[in-house]
Amino acid sequence: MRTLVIFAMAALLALTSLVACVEGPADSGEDVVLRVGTTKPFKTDSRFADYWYGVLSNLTTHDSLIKLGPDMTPVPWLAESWTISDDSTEFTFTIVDNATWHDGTPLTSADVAFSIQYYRDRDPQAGWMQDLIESVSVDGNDVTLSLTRPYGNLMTEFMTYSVIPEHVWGDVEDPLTYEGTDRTIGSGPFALKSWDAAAGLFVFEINDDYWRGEPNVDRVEFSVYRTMDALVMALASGDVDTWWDYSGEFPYTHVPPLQDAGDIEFATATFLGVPAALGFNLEREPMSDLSFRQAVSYAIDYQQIADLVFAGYGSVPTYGFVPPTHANFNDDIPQMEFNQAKAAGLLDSIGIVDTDGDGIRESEKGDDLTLTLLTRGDKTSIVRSTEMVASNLRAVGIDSTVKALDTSTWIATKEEGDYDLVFFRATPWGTLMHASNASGYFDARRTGGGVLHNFGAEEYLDACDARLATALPEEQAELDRTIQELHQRYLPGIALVWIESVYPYREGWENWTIDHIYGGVVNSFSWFTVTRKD
Amino acid sequence: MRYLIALFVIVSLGFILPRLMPGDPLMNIVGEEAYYASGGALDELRSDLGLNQPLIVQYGRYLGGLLIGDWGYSYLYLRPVFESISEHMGWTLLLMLPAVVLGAAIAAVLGGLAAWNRGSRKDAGLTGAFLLAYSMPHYWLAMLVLFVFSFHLGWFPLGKATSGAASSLPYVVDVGWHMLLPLAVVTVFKAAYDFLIVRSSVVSIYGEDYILMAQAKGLSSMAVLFKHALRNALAPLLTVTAIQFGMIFSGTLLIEVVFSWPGMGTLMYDAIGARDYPLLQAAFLIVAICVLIANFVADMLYPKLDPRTR
Amino acid sequence: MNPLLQVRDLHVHFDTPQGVVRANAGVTLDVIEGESVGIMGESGCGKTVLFLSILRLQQPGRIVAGKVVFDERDITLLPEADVERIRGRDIALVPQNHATALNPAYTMRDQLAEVVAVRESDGRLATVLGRRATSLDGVYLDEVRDVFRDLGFTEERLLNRLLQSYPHELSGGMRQRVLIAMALLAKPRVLIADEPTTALDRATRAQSLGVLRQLNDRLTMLVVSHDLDAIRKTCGRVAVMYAGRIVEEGPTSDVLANPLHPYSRLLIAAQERTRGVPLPEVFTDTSDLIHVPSGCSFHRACPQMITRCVEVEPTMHDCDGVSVACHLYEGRL
Amino acid sequence: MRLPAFIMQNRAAQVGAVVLLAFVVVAVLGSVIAPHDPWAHFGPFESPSSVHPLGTNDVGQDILSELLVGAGVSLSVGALAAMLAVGFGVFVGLVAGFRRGVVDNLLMGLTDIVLVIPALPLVILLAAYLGSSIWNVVLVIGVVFWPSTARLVRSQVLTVRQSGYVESARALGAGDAWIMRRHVLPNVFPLVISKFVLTVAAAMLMEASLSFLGLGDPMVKSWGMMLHYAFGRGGFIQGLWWWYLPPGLCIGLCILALTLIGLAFEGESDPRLRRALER
Repeated sequence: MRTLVIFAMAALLALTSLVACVEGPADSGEDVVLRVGTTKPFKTDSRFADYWYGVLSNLTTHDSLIKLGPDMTPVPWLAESWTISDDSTEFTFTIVDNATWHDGTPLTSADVAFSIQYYRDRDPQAGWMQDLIESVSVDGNDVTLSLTRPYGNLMTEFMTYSVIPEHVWGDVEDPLTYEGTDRTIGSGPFALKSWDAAAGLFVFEINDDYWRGEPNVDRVEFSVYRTMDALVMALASGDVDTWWDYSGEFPYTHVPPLQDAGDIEFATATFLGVPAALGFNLEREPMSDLSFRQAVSYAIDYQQIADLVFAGYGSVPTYGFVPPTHANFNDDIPQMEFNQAKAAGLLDSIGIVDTDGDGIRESEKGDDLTLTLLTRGDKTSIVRSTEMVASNLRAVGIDSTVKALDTSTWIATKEEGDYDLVFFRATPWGTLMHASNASGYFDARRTGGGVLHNFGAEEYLDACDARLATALPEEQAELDRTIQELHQRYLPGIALVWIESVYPYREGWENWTIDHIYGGVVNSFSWFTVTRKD
Repeated sequence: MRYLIALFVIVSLGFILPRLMPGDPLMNIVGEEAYYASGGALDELRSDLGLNQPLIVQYGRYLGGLLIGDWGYSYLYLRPVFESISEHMGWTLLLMLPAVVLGAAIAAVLGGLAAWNRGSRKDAGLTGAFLLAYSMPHYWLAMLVLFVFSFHLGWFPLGKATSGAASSLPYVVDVGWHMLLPLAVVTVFKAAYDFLIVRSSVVSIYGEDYILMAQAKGLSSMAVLFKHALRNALAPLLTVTAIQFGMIFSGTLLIEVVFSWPGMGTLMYDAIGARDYPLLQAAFLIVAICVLIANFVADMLYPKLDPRTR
Repeated sequence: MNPLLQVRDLHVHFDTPQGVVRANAGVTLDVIEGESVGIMGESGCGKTVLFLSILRLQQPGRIVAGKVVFDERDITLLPEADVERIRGRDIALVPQNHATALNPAYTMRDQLAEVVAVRESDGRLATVLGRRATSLDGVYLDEVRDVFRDLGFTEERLLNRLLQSYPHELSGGMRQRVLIAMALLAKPRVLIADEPTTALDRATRAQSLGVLRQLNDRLTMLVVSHDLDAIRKTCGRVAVMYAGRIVEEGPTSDVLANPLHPYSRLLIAAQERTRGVPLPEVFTDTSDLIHVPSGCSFHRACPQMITRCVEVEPTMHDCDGVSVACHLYEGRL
Repeated sequence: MRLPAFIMQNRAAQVGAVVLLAFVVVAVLGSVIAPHDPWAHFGPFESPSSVHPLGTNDVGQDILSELLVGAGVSLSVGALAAMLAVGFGVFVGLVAGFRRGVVDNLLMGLTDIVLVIPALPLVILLAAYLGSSIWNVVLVIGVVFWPSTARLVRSQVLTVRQSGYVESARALGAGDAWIMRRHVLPNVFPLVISKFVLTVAAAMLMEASLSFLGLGDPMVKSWGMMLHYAFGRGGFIQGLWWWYLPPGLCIGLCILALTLIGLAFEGESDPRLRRALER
C-alpha cells in the first residue's frame, strides 16, 4: 500500500511541475488559420542553435535580402534592387526603407550590414564568408560588400541568410547559446507567438504592419509529429491542413490514404533536388575506371526505381544529374540508359569477367568482385533504391554487400572513404551550393556532412571556379551547361531518379505559390497568394 | 556501496559508449547540407564544447562537473543538459508511474483470481490474454491502437502530450486526454508482465498452511485470496517492479516514439542519432539512477510488506 | 444416539502426473457428540485427506464417492457458502505445523480478531477487512483473555506483547497456543487437532496435551496423531488408518494395549520405540495408492500374510468391541 | 529429467510446442515452400490474390514469401542471440557460484550493473555503433540479455553447495566438476532451458524493435524488417492489413509459444498436492 501512495505522490508532483511550465494561448474568432504538419525534429526556437528552426524562421519571422523566385531567378525582397560589379567582387544592395522589426524599431541598412558581418564572424554555418567578405559598407539605403575574390553564387547563398536586428544581437557573443526571449524577433510577415515543446507546436501570429503588406493568413501553426504515419493521419483526419518539409519529398507511399480522405488536393512540381543518387569512390579500383562507371550506369533499371520506389511519380534522369527545374538545364544531355548487354560488354572490355563461372565477375586480381554499397539506413526510399541497384548489379555479375547506417555513422564512414558506391540524396538547396549543378556534392575541394567531395578532374574544378567567379547570368548559364556536360563525361555519380514532388493540402485552400527550395506550397510567396474559400 | 560502484561504472559507460560511435556531433548543429570550406567557426565551436581535448581530460571535466551538479551542455538543444532532461523526464514519469501502479494493481487482482481458479476456464482465459499481450511487439500494438482509436474512431488525439494552443479545456484534462492511449498501452505491457509473476507466486502461496488455516476459519474464498494470499504476493511483485524499471523505460521509449510523446525515450533516441554526448551521458545516468532508486525504495519497502525480513 | 459426524465409505482421489492417487478408499467413521476420536497412521495413510474432506478442503482432490454427514447435513453436497459457515464455526481446525499455519504478514491481534469477526457475522471479504476483524477490544478482548487463561497464559503484559507480535517473533509453543486459541475462539462443536504435539519441545507438548484433555470434556474432538500418549490421554476411541482405509477401530485402551491388525501391531510397536517422532515411511508405499494391490493392501508387508489376503479384500469384522479389517479374524466372535 | 516429460504434463506447453514446431518447420523449409523469390519484383501494393496470397509490398515483393523466409531469419536471430546470452550467463553464474569471494563479487557487481542499464537504449547505441548487420544485431542482443541467467545459475549453485550431501561429498574429496555434473547441472538444467526459451522470445522482440527504429539489416528479410517497411513505406497508413498484420502476429505467436514452453519448465505442480498426500 505504501508503494502506491509514494507512486501516486510522485505522479502528482510530476504533473503539477508540468502544469507550471506551459501556457496555452486562447484562439480568436474568424481568423484565417493555417495548420501545417511537419516531421522535422525541432528542438528550440533559437534560429542559430536549431538548424530546422533557422530554416522555418526564414519563411515566417525573418526576411532575407533576396529570394529565389519560382522561376529559379533572384527576386527582390529586403533588397529592392542590387548591382554587381563586372568582376563580381562588389555587390551593392539597396534596402527598402519601410521595413520594421516586430518590436516596432525600423529595419535599416545598418541592420543589414551588421547581420552580414555577424553571420560571417559568429555563425559556424557561415564559415565560407570568413575569407570571402572583406568589408561591408553602408551608404544611406545601400549596403556594399567587397569580396576578396569574385564570387558568383553570392546571390543564391544570400537567400538563406535572413537579416537580424542589431539592437538584439549587437552584444550577443555566442548566438548559439543566447537564451533571450527577443531572439525570435525578426521583420517577417509573422511573429512567433509560442513554441510548446510538449505539444510540438509553433504558433505564428500575423505581423499587422508588415512592410510588404498583410499576408492572407492571420495565424500559422506548425505541428511537429514524430512519424510520417502520424502526420498523414493528422492530415486525413483534418488536424492539419498541409505538410511542410525543407529538402525532403512527401513519401508517395503515403499518398493513397489522403486521396481516400477526399478533401485533400495535391500540388505538384518537379523536385529541384535528386532524392536518390549514387556516387563512386574514385580512389578505388575499379570505380576509378570510367568504363566501369558507365557499365554500372547501364546496369541500373531506372524505370523500375521510378515505378517501384517512387510509386510512378519518378522519371528517368539524364547523365547531367540535376533535373530540368534548374534555370540552366542542359537538355542536350541524353537520358540514362538501362542496357545490361552494354554493361556486360563494357565490363568484359576492361577485363572484369566471370572466369570461374560462379555468376560473379572477378577483378584483375582474380577474386570475386564484391562492391561495398554505403547507404542511409534512415531514409527508406534510399535504402530501397540501394536494394534495387544491388540486384541490378548482381544481374550483370557484380556482387555487393550493403552497409545501411544512420546519418552520423554514414557521414563518418563516407569521410573515411570506406565504400565503393555511396548512396545519398541531393537536396534542392544542395544542388545550388558551390558552383550549382550539384557540384557542391562532387567537387573534391569541398568538405561537409552530406557531400561526397570525391571528384577532382582538372576540367571540372576549373569549370566550377569559373562558375564561382562570375555573377553575370549569361556567363553562368554557359558554365552551368558545361558543368552538367562534364558530369556526363566523367560520371562521378549517377542520379537514380528525378521526381515530381507532391504537396498535399486541404480542399478550400487555393492559389498556392510553389517554392522549389522552401518546402513546396508553404513558403514566403504563398503567404500573399494563398486564399481560403469558405 | 554496491549502488555507488554501479553508479560509477554507469557514469563511465555513459561517457565511453557514445564516444566509441563514429560520427561528428557538430554535424547535427550545422545541418546536413552545411559545408565549411574554411571551418574556422567550427573549430571555435569545437573548442567551446571542449571536444578538441583528449578524452581523458573531457572525462575528468565531466566527472568534476557531475560532482558540482553540472550535467554538461547539450549539442542538440544547445542548452544545459539538465533542463532538457528534467523537462522530458517529467513526461516520461507522468506516463510510467501511473502505468507501473495501475499495471501492478490490475495484475495483482487478475493474477490472483487466475491463480485461485487454477486450471479453470477463467484462468486459461486470463492467462492466455495476458500472455498474448506480453508477446506482441510493443510498437506494433501501439501503432494499431493509435490507428484504430485515434484515426478511425477519432476518440483520441494522434499522439503528443497536449494540444498546446487548443487547450481551451483545462491543461490537466487536456494532458490526461492525450496520455490515455499511451498510458493504456504501457499499462497493458506492465500488467502482462506482473500478471505472470503474481499468478505463479499466488499459486505457490496456496500450498502454504496459513491459507488452509484461513479457509478452515471459514473465510470466503475471496477473503482468503485478497486478505491472505495477495498480501504475501506483494513482496515479490515489488522486487520485480524494481528490477523491471529499466525494462519499462525501454518499452516506453518505443511507445513514446509512436505517440510523439515528448519523454526521455524520444530524447534518448534523438540524442543517439545526433551523437549528443553530454545528453546521452546524462540520460543514461538519470535512467540508471531511477532504476537504482527504484531498487533502493524496494529494499526499504520490502520489510513493510514482509515482516519476517525486519 | 445419532452421531454428530458421520463419514460413510468416503473415496477421495487426486490426479497426479503419475496417476490417480486413491488417498481415501472407503473410509467410514462415526463421531458421537461429546466423544473424542483419535486417528493413527503414518504419513501418506490418508488421515490428512480425511479431515480435509470433512472440512471439504481436499482440493485439488476429488470426493468421488461416499458422504460426510455433519448434524444431518451432507457436507459433500452443500453449497460452498453453507460449508464456509460450517468451517470454523461448527468444525474448527488446529493445524499441524504451527511454524507455517499463521500468516506471516499479520499480527496475532489481527488473526485472532479475524476469527471473532467471522464467528460474529460471516467470512465475506468485507467482513474480514472490516473494523472488527482488525481491532480487538471490549468484550472480545476479554474473551481472548479468558481463552488464553485457559491455555495457562495468565500474564496480562505478556498477552499484550503477544497480540502485537508477528508469527516469526513467537516461540513454537506460543504459536501452538495461538492456533488452539483461534480454534476455541470460534466456539466450534467439533475440533480437529492435526498432530497437536509434533514439532513441540517436551514441556510445551505436555502443556498442550493438558489443554486438549480439558477440552475433550467440553467439545467433540478428532485427534490426528502419531503420538500414542496424545491419543491415550485425549481420546476415548482410536482408529488406525492404512493406505486410505481404516483397518482397525475401537476403544483406545483396548487397541493400544492389544492391537489386532498386523499393521496396527507394527505401527504401535514402532511408535512406542520412537515416542511420537513421526515415522519414516516404513510400511506404507504411497505408490500402493495408485496401483492398488489386489486383496488386502497390506499383504505385501504383512508378516502374517495368508493366500486369501492376496485374493480377497478384507472387510470390517467386530471382535469384542474392536472392529478390524483382516482375514485373520474372520468368523471369530 | 527428460524434456518431453515436462511438456507432456502441461497442455499449454503442448500447444506452445506444436506452434513453435510449425514455425521451425517453416523456418527450415522457408525458401523452399515460398511461392516466389522474396527479392523478386512484381507489381507494387497488390492486394491478396491467388498468385500473391498476401499481396505484394511497396516494391512489389511477394509478402507471403517474405513472411516464410523471414521465419528463418527471425527465429535464428532469436536463437543465436539467446545462445550467446544464456551461454555466457551460465558460464558467469557457475564461475561466480563456485569461485565465491572476489571473483563472485566482481562478476555479480557487473551483472547488477548490466541489469540496471536500460536495455533498449544500450542496444540502439551499440547497433548504431556496429552498423546494422544481422550479426551485430545478434551480438548486441546477446551482450545485453545474459545477467538474469547468471544470477539464476549462481543462486542455484549456491543452494546446491549449501545442501548437506554436497558438503559431505566435498568432504569425501569430490571435485567441482563432479559436483557440477552430478548435482548442479541437473538442478539448473530446466531453469536454464526455460531461461533460454524466454530469452529467445525477448531477443526476437528486441530484433523487431531495432528494425522498427531503422537499425535492422535492410538486406535481410526478417519479420522486424517487414514491419519496418510496412510502417515506413505506407503499408500501415494505407491500411494494407495483409502486409502489417502477419509479421506482427507471427512474432507474437512465436513469442507466445516460446513463453508457454518456457513457463512449463518452471514446472509448477499444485503445491497443495504434497500437503494432502504426504502427511
